[in-house]
Amino acid sequence: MSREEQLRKRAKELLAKKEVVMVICYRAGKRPGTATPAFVTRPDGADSLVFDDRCGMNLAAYLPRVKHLGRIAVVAKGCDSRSLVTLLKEKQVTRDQLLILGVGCEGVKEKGKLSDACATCAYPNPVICDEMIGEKVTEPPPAPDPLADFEKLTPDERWQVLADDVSRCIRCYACRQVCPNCYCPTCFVDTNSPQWVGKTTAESDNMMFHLMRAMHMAGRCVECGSCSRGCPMGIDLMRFNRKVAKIVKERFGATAGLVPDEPPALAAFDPGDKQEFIQ
Amino acid sequence: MDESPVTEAVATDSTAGAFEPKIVAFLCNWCSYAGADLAGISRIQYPPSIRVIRVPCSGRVDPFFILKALQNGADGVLVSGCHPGDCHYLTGNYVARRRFAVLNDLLEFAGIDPGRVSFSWVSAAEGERFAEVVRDVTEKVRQLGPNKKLLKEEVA
Amino acid sequence: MKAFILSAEELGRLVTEWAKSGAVYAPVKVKDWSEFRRISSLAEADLTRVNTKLSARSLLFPQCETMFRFETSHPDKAQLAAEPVPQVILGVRPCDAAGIAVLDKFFAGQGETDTFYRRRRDKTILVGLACQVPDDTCFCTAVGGSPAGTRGLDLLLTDIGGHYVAEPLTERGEAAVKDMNEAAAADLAKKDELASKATAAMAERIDTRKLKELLDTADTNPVWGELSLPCVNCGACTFVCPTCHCFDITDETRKDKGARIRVWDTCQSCMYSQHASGHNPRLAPAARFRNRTMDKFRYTVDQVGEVSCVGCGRCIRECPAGIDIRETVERLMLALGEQSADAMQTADCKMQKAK
Amino acid sequence: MSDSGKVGAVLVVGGGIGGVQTALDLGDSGYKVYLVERASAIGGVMAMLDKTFPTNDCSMCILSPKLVAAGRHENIELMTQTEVLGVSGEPGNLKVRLKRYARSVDLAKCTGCGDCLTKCPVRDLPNEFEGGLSKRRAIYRMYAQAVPNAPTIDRTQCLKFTRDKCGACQKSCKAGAIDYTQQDEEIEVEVGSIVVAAGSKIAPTGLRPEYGHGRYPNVVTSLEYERILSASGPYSGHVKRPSDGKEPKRIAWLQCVGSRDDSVERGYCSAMCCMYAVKEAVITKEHAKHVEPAVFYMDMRSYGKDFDKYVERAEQQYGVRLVRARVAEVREDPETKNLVLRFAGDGGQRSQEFDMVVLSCGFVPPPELIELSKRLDFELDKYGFAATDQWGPIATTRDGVSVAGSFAQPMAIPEAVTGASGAAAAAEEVLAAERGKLAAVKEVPAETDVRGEAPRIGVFVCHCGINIGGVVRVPEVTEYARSLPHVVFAEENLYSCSGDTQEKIKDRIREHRLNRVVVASCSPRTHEPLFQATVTEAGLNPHLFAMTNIRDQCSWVHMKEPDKATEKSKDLVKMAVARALRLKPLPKVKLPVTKAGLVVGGGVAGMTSALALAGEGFDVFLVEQEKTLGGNARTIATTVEGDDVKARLEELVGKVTSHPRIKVYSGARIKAIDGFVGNFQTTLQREERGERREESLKHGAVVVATGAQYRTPTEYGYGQSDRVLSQKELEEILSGSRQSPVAIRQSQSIVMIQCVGSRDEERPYCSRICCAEAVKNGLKVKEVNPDADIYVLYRDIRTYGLREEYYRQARQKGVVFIRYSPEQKPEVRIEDGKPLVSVFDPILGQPVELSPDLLVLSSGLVPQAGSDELAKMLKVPLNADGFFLEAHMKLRPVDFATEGVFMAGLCHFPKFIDEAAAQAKAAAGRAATILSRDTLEAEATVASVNPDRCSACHMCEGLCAYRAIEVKTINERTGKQAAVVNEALCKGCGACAANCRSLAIDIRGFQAENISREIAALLD
Repeated sequence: MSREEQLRKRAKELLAKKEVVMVICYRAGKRPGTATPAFVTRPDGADSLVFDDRCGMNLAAYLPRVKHLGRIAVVAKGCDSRSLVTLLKEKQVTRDQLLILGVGCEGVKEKGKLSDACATCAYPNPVICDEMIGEKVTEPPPAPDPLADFEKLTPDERWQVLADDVSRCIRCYACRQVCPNCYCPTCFVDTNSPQWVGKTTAESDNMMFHLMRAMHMAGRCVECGSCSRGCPMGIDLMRFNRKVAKIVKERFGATAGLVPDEPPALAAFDPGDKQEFIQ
Repeated sequence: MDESPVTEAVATDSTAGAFEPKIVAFLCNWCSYAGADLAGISRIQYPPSIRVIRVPCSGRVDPFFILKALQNGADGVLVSGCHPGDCHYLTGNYVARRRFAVLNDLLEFAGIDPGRVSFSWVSAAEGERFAEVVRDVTEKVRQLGPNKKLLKEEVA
Repeated sequence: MKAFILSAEELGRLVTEWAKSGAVYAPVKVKDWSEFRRISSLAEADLTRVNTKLSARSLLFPQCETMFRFETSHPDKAQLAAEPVPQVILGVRPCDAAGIAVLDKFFAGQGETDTFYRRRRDKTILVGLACQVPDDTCFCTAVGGSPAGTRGLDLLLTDIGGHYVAEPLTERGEAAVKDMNEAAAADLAKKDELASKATAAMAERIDTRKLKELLDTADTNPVWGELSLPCVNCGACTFVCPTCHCFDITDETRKDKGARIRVWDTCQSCMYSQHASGHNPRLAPAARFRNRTMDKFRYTVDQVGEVSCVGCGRCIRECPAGIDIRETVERLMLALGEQSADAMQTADCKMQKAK
Repeated sequence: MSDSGKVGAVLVVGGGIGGVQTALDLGDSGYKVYLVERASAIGGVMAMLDKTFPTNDCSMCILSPKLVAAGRHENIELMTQTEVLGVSGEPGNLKVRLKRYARSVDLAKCTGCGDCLTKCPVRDLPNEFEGGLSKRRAIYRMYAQAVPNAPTIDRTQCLKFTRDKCGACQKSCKAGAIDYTQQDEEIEVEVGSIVVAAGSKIAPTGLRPEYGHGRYPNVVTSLEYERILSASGPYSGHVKRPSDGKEPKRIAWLQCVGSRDDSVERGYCSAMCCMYAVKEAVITKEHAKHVEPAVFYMDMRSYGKDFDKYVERAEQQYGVRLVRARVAEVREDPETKNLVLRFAGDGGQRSQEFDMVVLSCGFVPPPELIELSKRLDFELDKYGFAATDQWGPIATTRDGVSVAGSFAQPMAIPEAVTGASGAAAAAEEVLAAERGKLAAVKEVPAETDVRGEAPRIGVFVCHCGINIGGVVRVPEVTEYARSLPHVVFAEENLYSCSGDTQEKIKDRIREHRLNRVVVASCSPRTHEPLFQATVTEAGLNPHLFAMTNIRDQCSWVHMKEPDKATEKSKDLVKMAVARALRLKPLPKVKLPVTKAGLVVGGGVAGMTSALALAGEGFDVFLVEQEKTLGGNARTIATTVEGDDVKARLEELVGKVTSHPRIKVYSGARIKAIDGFVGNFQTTLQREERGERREESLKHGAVVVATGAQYRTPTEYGYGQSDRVLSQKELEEILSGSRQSPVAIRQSQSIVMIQCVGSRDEERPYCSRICCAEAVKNGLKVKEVNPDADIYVLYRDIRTYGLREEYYRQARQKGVVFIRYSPEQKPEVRIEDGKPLVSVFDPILGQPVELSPDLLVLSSGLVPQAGSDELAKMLKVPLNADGFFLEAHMKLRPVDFATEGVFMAGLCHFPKFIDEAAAQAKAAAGRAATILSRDTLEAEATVASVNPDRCSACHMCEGLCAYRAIEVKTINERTGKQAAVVNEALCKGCGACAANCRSLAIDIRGFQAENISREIAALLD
């Protein structure tokens, strides 16, 4: 039985036996080569489910919206599962609300090309799941640091590259909406008194938004790449988030979304944390 | 300690004309602010570059405070708290240190010149050290010149 | 009006000429897409791609625009933002031009007009470029448009291979090309042939009239819950849409200076419909999803007499969740048509998630 | 005086950390306190220290808030430059005669500006506070952060008094505070109780003249060296040697100067010198990396919590060299002023050269206390320390006079603070009925409601004599303030803090209907409470006040740049006005208090705590998991000092069980503890007639006294032979409650091994009591059987404090002590059921074989089982070793960070009965500061949550050191969750707020909005 068949069969079973109220997976999009998240609640709906290299959207993002319905089965590749771990850590879902159907992932393709995020993925297999659908994929060898070239630039060059990139930002906040980590009732960009981030697309305001968003991702971002893929303006948003993930790993030895019981890196400390940057 | 004499102020502002940076300093109430007080009591002279905002603890300093200062035109920002282990609130500075570490590295990554935003630990007994930190931070910022990055020059 | 024929060089000279007296915008290649950028010569433009990232709307109704400036100590002495410079937008696809025609109805039509839009619009010459190979997201023909549509344009160019057929549609358009050679019949025939080929490449059909009828009574239909599930309310669709035109107004003050600014807003944001009282009629994601669909195919029909989807396909291209408005319409027609009784339990519009 | 004939006031003698803590505890519990200090400022020895072990806390940083709190406490009257002349009356009603020496400075007028300090022409007097390493003048302030902050005049040196000329200080004082006419005066106060916290002094170096202190400039005492290390000391924290100001490379610390030395009648161990020497060596390394420190010691007595780890770090990480040798002599090279040490080391007599030598002086009772003890009529021990009872090392031989701190015996800061809180408890027991009778009651006018009013800001700019006005152009700053938006009034004052200006400020508030007040003057750390009180008296909420510091941050540090200082002052005023604009009146949150305490654990500590609490007049629930009370003490026959533990324990149990206020729950288990300070609710579970029953108790405070467990050894053949015993089993044999495999009388030889399962990788801590236990049992055996050979195999003998005496006795009686190193542990074989011990003797330089009749293992103490569950229920932490972790190692030794929860006894760390009892009383004293109140007033500047914005991500919970924020379901119907701040616990540090992504948390008084406006104002 192919993985897709297993997936459909299992989804059908779970719904028929009412073990879950919904299965979140993907189905083929109208356009060739695309897939869209599918939310199946009846056994016969399971026949349309697919999982392959078109299935990029991080399904963990949907859980806070549907968790009140009952127990949800969610198909999770490596990054989705890590986002689920982050949500579990932050108690946005409870483990018993979830039935995680793990799938190994060989990378998501965008316009026939391996997505940037997937090119450096270190966790293609789910780090947490209730059952695997199909086999795990082979863990890839460690990828070269995608930030290496950028970090070699001078400070002025780096600023310029980032400023040029974020200058396209239209502040649509698609990056935020697709991100499973972003579930604040009111985003910091929408608050006033004080209004920390100006609403204009001036370089300063755009940069402020992206830097602060990166700060909020520290210790939480699992580098799924949803933000970059979701950005209608093609901004390399992952660059910020990869950086904070790298900082957190190098400084605190922490990788987001691996251990549900560990507090997020910025909700903890170690008296021995490096402090060479402090006078 | 003999408190050094108050010499009559002479109207010769030493660095008149040179670029005098404006540096926003967030000082924790219990150590660094007290250290600044001690520098004052001891009449230790340092450049008139900093403007202090008193916070209960370095743990209170939200990255927004720092970025907002740069955005509004500060040439530099200094955040100073108690030495590790000295925190009046037990662990506030440890918590802050992680946040500052991430911010520090992220700002450097983004090309904000190192030295624009500084962090230090200054205790209530370190008046001279406080002055030294201010001198050092001021000099670094002076070298860098006025801040342009992240600055929101004027309204749209 | 008469049609003309332009060589690429002649078009180039026109661009140079236009650039002397104003700004010329044209699609420019950026990474693997194109965006409208100011150019000084035709060589900078890339006229091969179907649609730019953002539609030409951003040149008439910018993402962020200062309306007027003031001094905080003298708030009564406001200064209107400076007059815009004349601009030529070159390479506007017919769908985008149709979108501007819709915008015109809102901002520069009958009754109240929008000063800032109108000032720009009055000084803008829209030079269109007919489509020949539609993208797989294109469906202008399904909503009453055409790959060679002329609506909203001052001038339409059709690339017939090395030469452009230029059809003036307004006096401003005619003035721009009146010194060129008149197009030959063969040129015109070639142009027509290309147009019908492009039209034929798009099979999508939407019965907008029927859709409107169905939508008129579909406010509380549970189908919205089902359709909206994949939508994360990111609003990318509204930002790239040529006809969306909602904005938010904010004051910025620094030192003694202030400015009133307007920025694009989106009905997909939960803040959009937040009342001062705290009440939010469209807090539910499904309600926000419904609003956009309703807006395109029902509300604007009531307001200005036409659907406000021009089939440019940008929302399909940019939706992170892969939602395809064509499919949404299909499924709506089906569901509303059938009035499917066994609506899913999950299709409850009250699903709570605000963001 | 009241009906009971007692006086609700206490005299505390001594303004060191001990006296200050006693005064604060008593003041907080509603007693009037007279805090008498001979010096011109409080602070004592701790104020002179640079850092404190084992946390390397900055001493001044942690002490100063306590001094300031004592200085401004409404119930504490500071009486500096005052001494006790005599006392009469009965406990509960004492009349104390005091002599107050003239300061020559009027404390009511002095603003502490310091103008006078620089004008005095007598400038070459040795500064005693700095160990004579710097100079002071005839008018001087003891130290920069002194409380009270006023200077004093040294009349023996002042020209006005010696030659009747000069008067420079008086001329310089714009406040008119210098008063040469002040006279010494005798005063009498009525109190119910006296606490003597007179502290101790470092041993005079004259005890060891061969070390050359006083002759050789580069030989300094440890206290002088503290000042050298201190950033505010004579060398600004640069490590320099006095002879030439050069940085020394080699520094030696010589231990036991004036300690453990019978030849100078200082037979006791001073208990803290090992640790402070290692600390000084570590801090030296932090100051100057290339210094090579060496500590010459006899036994490394790092017996306290986390001390061994500290010493190990010093050796491993900092490269501090520890040399086990007693130095015989120090000689100076007259050329280089270097010092040559002669000592016996490995391989005989050796000598080594150093650049500097620090004498780790022990501690002696202040000699003047002999006089004080006579005046107060209590006895001293043979060394001159106050004689106290072993089980309550607090009561002196005179009723109504207690002792706190190192005046009872040498002790480190935490023990002193513990004793201080214990002494407070003791005083409260006597005066329970008088609580609150003499406490200050302040009348404040009703608060004006300013909500909805447009801001009307008043700005007061201070000249501070010439301290500000001499540099900053104050009129210009005032004029500028007037021009700022919403400022309706601005004026300048000579001294904003003087009494008449306070009145003026109140008038201005009323005249101009000010609803926000800004004062631009000195430090809010010292003066904010004063101005807040002033605006309160004018009917404004104290939080409608903003202060900015244009003196310490402006005129004093930019003295040569008046233009820039003036510009900066304007900026600072502008920022303060911007902050003031959005200040909100903050409500006082009052929470009721259940006036009962829960004591968990019915051992000596628990029972002592329960009795003290009950004596203070509170109901007590005492919960013990065993069926009987007594805990570990039940297995102890006597203490090393010879106290009959059994009898004392019986007496204690009798008192507890018969006390009307104490309800004992034995055989009970705690199932849950809910609530918070003042309002706890505990669910108990216990078996009663075979039935499991639950009971719910309400109380306002908790004392954790769950004890520890003797560790059962697993090594050295234990369990393989009945002749291998634990030290506890030997004790049982000696007391007759256990049968010995070999009668002690017949035993020819007994071997004891120390540090069994202690100070190793698994348990890297010292169990503290085992050395004294071995000494005690060794002496007991010798009593029964003087011919028995007793060998104690040890690593360091840690009979600290007065217990050193018994170590000496044991040696005198022939107990043989053989040192072993952890690399060469003793080896034990069991042959024919008998143990054979082999150990390398470092003195003989060869292994020694022993075949004892009994092998006794000192296997230490381990944390009580179930500590982690209790810790979770109480939301308090355990340390890495599994003992409960106090809020602060030095200054809050019996408190938890979680308010309302305290600890005592072995659950904190292994300790002796007297120490446990002292801690138990301290815990009761600390708990009284809560239980004595009808309501608790929560801090106004706490975190507040906007529940609509909260995403319930739980991040804040982990960041809060006080466990004051918790995500809860706030709407049962919708299931909406949000963080909720417990205002009784929150301290307002802001760690949660700054980390709140959703911007749901803000800190009252330090609102993000205000800070944002401050930033914007500056840069606009």
